[in-house]
Amino acid sequence: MELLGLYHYWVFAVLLMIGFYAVIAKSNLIKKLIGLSIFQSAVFLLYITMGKVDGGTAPILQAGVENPVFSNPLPQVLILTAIVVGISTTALGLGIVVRIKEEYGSIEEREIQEIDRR
Amino acid sequence: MYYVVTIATLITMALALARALLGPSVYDRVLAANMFGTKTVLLLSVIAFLYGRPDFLDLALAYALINFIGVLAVLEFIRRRASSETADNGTGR
Amino acid sequence: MPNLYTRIHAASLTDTMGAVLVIVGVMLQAGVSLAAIKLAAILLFLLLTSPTASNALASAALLAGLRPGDTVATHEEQSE
Amino acid sequence: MTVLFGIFLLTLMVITALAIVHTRHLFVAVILTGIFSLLMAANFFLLDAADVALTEAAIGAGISTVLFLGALALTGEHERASTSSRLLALSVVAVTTLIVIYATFDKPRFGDPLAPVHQHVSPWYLEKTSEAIDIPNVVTAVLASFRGYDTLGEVFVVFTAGIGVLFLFGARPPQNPGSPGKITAKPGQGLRHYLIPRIVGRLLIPFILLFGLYVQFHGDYGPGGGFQAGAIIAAAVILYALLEGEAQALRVMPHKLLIVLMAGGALLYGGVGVASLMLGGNFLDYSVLAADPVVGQHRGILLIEAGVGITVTGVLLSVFHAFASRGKN
Repeated sequence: MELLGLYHYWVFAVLLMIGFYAVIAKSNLIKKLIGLSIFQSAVFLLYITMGKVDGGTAPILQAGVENPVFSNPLPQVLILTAIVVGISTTALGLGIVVRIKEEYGSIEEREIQEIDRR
Repeated sequence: MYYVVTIATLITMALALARALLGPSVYDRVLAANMFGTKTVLLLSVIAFLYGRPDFLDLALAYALINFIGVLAVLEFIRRRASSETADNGTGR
Repeated sequence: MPNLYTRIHAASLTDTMGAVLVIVGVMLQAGVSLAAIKLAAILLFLLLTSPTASNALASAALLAGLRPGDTVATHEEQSE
Repeated sequence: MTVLFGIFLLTLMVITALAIVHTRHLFVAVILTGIFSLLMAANFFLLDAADVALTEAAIGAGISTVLFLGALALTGEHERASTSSRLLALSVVAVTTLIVIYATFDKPRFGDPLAPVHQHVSPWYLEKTSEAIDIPNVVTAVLASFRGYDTLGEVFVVFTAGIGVLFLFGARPPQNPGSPGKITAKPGQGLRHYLIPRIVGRLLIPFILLFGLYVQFHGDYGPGGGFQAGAIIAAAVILYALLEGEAQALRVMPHKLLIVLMAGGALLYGGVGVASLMLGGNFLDYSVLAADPVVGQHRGILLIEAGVGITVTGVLLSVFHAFASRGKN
């Protein structure tokens, strides 16, 4: 049970590295962006996991409940805004990829580098 | 009792995920994703009761309303691709 | 299941019948409350959207040239 | 028991992520990303983060799929076989994974109420919210009032990203330098000929808009707030654009209006800060906005959440139209 308590963190590590692998090993720029968003989700998961308290409930006060235990609201606030910022920055990245496609005719990193060398 | 429903829904989700991973065609995966969305709605509504916070049904409602946009986007994507292909054929390429 | 269209049939069964059963079950637990109304809304929207999504998906597949008669759907391989 | 559910969902998530990275068909990867986002939202919900799950629902279910598909339509959906040194990358990743996992052994056990995270400011937030702000949703209180600067920064980041996309697509595509008027002159048909999706979709749009407004203004009491509402309202308009074609959607909400929305929301947020300065308080200290500090807080939160919602709607819609109208010529 002691080890099961760390499972969430392990999943965080594995997801982080799956995303990282896509960023460094894949040549396709869109695939890199998808990897980046997996990476991002892993970080979100870490924060939210840290905010959880045993037997707690979501930090929305209820009338008529005696001595409620709440999970930590602070990581939730940080991640809530980060999700929206994440989609905006992903959109910006996709915009850059589309422009690269228009200028170079390719979104494969390798081919773009070859064109640049010429 | 909620536990049984949750477990059943989780198993259905796992089966849908299996279809999404196996394919074979793209549309099978879209189908699985759509089914997965419905199952998530059910899972969220059951868990809201499991946690004793039925005010969180808003989440399930959000999914029930929004899920559908993804499939329509796929339809539009394929329609656009198909029409650009026929346009290419029309110009003799 | 030989191809996509038969699988759509199976999936839409769980999408509608399954959803009705689960949501009605939870509604009975909720009793007459705001939650029951929200559940009714969820059920209504699910019953509207899931069949429509199945329909949209089937027409997308048909548009992309996936014929109902094909026993092995190899469209993905073809397009590569 | 719910911990076991969480573990099951997390395992499914890892499998999905592996499949996303493995597939060479980008279209499939985008669909699987949708499933990944659903799993993520379910997990957030299990971890007591209802607000975050709602945000993930609003963003991940519709908008992110739509944006990725829009980009795929412009770039092509197949990935070349990668020839780069996969072994090197794999070994780097494996070593790093092991190091991170080793580091997790020092972390407090999952759900430990005595973990350092829960000792610093959070108890203070939970304690003071009912007293100083008097709204039930502590997340909204922290987001909008206690950490208002932070959120202001985030709103400006979203705004800047939106401007960035508009700048990038401001240049004409190099191969056919047509005038911008031509793009809207050839209207996208959308899904007009698909009767069933169209009718059901049109039926749903008012409900989605209504739900978006509900999330916006109910954010003080339940899960919700400006970020989620902005995404939901943007999703409704995107649905309209998918059904009726972009040209029609742009006629309803023209580009100029979207830009005004983008800037107006951010200005409204900043304006509330300046107004509180003028009234003798600190920047973004809403207590001075009314005679009673608690009423002032309510008023301030309402205004800045509205600002956030307006900006998010404007940015997401501008970005969507930028991608969608690009493929027309």
